[in-house]
Amino acid sequence: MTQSPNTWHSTRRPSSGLLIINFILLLVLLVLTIWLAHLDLQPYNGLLALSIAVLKTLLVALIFMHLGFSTKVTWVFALAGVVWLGIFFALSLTDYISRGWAPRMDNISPAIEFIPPPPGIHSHPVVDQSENPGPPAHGSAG
Amino acid sequence: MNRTFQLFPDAASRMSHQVDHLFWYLMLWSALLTVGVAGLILTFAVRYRARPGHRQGFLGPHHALEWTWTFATLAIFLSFFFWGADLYIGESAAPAGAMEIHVVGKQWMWKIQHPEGRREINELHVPVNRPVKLILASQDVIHGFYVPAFRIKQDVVPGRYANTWFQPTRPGTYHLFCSQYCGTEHSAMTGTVYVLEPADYAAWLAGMPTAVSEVQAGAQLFVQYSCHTCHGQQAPTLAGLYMSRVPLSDGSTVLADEAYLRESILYPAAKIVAGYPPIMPSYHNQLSEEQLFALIAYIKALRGASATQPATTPPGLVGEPPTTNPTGNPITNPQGIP
Amino acid sequence: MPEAARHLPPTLAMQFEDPLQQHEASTLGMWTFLATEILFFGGLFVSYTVFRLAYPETWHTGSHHLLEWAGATNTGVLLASSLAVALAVHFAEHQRRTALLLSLASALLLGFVFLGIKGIEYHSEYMEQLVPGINFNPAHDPSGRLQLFFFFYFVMTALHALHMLVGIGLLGFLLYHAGRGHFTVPGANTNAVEIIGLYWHFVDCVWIFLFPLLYLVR
Amino acid sequence: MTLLTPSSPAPALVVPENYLNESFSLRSWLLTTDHKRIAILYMLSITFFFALGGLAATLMRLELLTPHSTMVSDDTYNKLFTIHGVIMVWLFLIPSIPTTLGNFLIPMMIGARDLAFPRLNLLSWYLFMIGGTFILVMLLFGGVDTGWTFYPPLSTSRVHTYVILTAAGVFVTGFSSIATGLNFIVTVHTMRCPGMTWHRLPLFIWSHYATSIVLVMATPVLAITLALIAVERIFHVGIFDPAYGGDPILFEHLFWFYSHPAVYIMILPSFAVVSEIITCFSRKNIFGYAFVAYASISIALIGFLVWGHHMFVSGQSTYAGLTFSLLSFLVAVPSAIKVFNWTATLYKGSITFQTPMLYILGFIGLFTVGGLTGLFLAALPIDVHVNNTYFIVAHFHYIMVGGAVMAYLGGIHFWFPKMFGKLFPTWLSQLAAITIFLGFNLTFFPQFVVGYLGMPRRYHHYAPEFQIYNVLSTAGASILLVGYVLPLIYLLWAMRYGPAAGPNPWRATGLEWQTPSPPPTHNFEHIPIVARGPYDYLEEKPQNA
Repeated sequence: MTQSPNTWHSTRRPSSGLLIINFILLLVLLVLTIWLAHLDLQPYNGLLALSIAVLKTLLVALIFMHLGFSTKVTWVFALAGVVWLGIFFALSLTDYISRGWAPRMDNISPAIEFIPPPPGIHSHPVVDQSENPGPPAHGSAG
Repeated sequence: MNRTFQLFPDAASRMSHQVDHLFWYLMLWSALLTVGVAGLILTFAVRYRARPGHRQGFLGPHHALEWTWTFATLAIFLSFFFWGADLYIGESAAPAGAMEIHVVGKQWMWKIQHPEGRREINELHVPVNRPVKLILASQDVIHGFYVPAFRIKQDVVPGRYANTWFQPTRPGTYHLFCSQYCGTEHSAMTGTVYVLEPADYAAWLAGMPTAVSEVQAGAQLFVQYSCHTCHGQQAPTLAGLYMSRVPLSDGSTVLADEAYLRESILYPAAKIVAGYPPIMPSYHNQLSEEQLFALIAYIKALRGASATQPATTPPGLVGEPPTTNPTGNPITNPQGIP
Repeated sequence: MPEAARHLPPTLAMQFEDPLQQHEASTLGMWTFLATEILFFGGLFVSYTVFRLAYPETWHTGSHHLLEWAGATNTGVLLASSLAVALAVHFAEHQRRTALLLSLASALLLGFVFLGIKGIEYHSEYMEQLVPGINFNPAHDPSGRLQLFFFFYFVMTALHALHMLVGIGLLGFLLYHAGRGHFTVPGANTNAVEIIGLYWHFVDCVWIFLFPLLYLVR
Repeated sequence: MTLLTPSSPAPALVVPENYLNESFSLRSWLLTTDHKRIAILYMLSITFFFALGGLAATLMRLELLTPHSTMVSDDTYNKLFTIHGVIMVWLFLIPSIPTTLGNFLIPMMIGARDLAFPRLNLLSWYLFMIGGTFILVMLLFGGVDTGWTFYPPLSTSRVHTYVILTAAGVFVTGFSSIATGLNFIVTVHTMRCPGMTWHRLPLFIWSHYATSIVLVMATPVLAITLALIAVERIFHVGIFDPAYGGDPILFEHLFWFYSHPAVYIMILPSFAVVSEIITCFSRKNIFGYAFVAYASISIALIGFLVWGHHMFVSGQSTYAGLTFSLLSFLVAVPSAIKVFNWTATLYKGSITFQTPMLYILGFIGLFTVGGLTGLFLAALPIDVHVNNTYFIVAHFHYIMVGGAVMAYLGGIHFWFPKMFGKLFPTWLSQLAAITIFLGFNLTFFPQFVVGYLGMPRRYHHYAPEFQIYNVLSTAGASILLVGYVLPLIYLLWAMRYGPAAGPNPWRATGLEWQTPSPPPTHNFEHIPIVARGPYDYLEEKPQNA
């Protein structure tokens, strides 16, 4: 790290060597994330890919964007967007994730008289499962 | 209703009285605070008005006072929250045994289907003192089902079912409004709720002898759309499906509630039942919301049938066998509806 | 401070007292702008998450339709361009005009390479009839949900590409002034290089997230 | 604040050069980067839009005199309330205090020659005007009828009016907001004069800083949301309409993530004005400076956590409803703290009832009612009943009209002598302030009653038993209209014929009062040095006016 001869800022700056090392690290992480994506690590694939993305962003921010060499105020400004995004995620997903938990109107017997089904439902026996193996899940329907 | 002057709305459901109690509690505190603040401002304005010989004093920071009123307001506000939360949780689920009525909102009318088959538009007849659960769907945009006298309101969002319930306590006629702006004739999307004595309600129900019950209508659709040609054979049987846990091809299970049944009819490929080929076509854009309600009512009515043919039901499909009598029909009618 | 005046570089704006104040203002301004950008993309990321949680299988399928090599190459291209821009800031501050020009030009070039590869991808997806609202073929997925994945894919990458275009314009602006030596005379104001650099790195960071979220769904 | 370097020049007979008479060409106004001139440009623009939005409101109130359609058709009525909402929210309330008083005063209050980015400031006005022009063009073409909330699928798939044009207008205006907020944040951080520490900042600055946080963090989400609405309308594919597999409730989340904090964009600057005026006219230091200052910041922060209280009946999960309700009660606490502190500021003061003070006392009363009725809406079961009724309409008008507009008018009256160097007629302006207060209450208080009775908002036709309240409301609106026209007339008159104000007619303490009125182009001859906190009215010495 060198003291810049420029008079326009007072903070220290990363050296060109550090910039290049940072770039190589980023490339390594890129290769790593692609390699991991081709392994079956369910259910951790998504989590790993995102963690690497966070790591890469940190490297870019800290070194390329000089955040690691900046004042506390700059840190606050840089983090603000992330914190607000976190609020946005947390409270939106509070709704979506808890939708299924809502107290349900279970265990209610329908107040409806039973109507005998039309022919074709109970009169035909169900074909045994083993005789009718289905193809794997998400194919298109007929 | 039909009065020319009203200061406070009719309270005609169990919930309405509870909401009003909370309302008056908040009113009490609001009045105290407003009178307190306004009274202080007026007092100070008079007492400390600028006049010859009067000089202002200095008042430094007073942390004890600041923290006192901060935590006092917080405590009062939290009492509002907990009371409100308690009622809201109670409001969120209908009690067991509520009668179910299906409501479809569309621009710009409310279509109501009673399980016994009577249909009405912009009118809703219900018996007094019986909990009524509404399952609501919208055919186009977001509507809002609002009965001020019951203090209930529920947005009806297209693409999913909404629920609300009430227990009317006073016979009479009450307003039904659409509360969510839904286009040109939003303000004309209103109706009337008739709360009837049980005998009057029975008479009203019998008023249309030719009515086809919703389950029968569903059964007809079931044949008309050839659902019966697959279900029970190369597709899972539907008997006993409602409110069971269905194993899916990805290893998870899902509760077969109305939302699941609806999704499986419209988007069959979304959740594939374990062990079955995904051959069902999508009925998206082919069935109206009313037809969907009828089909689902029919599927729900099939719940006892699994007991009659245990051998043919794929293992695991009936996770939680519903309470039923062993013969499978007819299911006891717990509410004694004629 | 008032008497330090009258010997300032001509690029000091009227409202500032000294270069340090102007530098602080311009970097804080850019960081604030980047915070708004995070929220701007954030609306899409939140929506994306809601739908991905709802339809994980569809996302899996959709991801396999994308050209993984293209996404990976583009990530590398953007990282390299970020390095070039970071070096440009370094060279501007050390008043090395030729090196500054070279690094800015290579960043610009890499920006075009990125957009070129993106164009190839769009073309291939168009040929496969995967573009919602234009030519999406429902035969890909009768449930209609694959279309949602591609909706996100196109909206997010197009918005990112739009930011790239703006960035390329800004780099061109820097290149013009660097060519005239405006950043490399003694006492020159290099704030422009620095804050445009910040913007470019941010656009890079967005892609760093888009790549796994779109191309690497497993 | 007391200056170590006195900067007020001796009274002169000729009007000294100032930002108004420095040059007169149209070009010198349209290309100005002077924050004071930009503030005047903004003031003219938002006054025009306020009149336009007020016209729509007038027509609505006239139509609502009877329960049935008398003047306008359903479609026209729907367009009227949509236009009223769009214009009042984005073209008046959001920019109102920050872009006029904020723009004019922030640099002067912190002892700076201008904002940090003067050209960005001008760009912000141009963006605002471009967005406003989109809205005007939309009006000329025939309007839009989605409601200002743009809920899909109504807005994306059902209506056939100019949704995209309106969305584009709001989108562009949003970037104007972002530019203003960014400028204020950076200015407050970097442009404070020597000695102006954070705890010596006037509360005006604290509140505007808090406002700017909200502007900068919330507005981008609105931008992307409206862009998605436009894409969905154009390409018939998207993430909101269930017919395309979308989720309308997701739109509500995105929209209210912006639009609830936007409420604080409208009210926080009013707090800024109140703190300045109430201290000046009670000749007192503010009670609890730190509490008032940090209350602004906490409102800005907690304000982002409560948006779901607009969605209690939307179908969001019960648990999300409970969470948002709890957080909404929390955000009410700092607002209450502010009201208590202002009230305590009057204690032992020496109070005069000049026009700005009348507005501000009115503000405190109306804001208290508006804030307390907000608690009714945060209480879940009550909200279920009154959501989307006139109760809500009354509540937010108490906050926005009773709060924000009252404070805006109070602020305009307070700083008018500074901006134009002239005084306005006292008794006429006091009469106007009282007229507005009375007219406002008559207009909006009946709406609480009719709302709890169950009258839904956005209703063209309504049940006959609601009529009496609507008639009262319309009667109040006509009084309110008179109250709003009066200041327009006498302020315009005073701009030309009013007596000279002198640098500090109210004997106020802020740095802005230490310069001549109107201020010179670069505000200060020498950048001031500050040695004291704000509002030191006790130690005041007689000043030459």
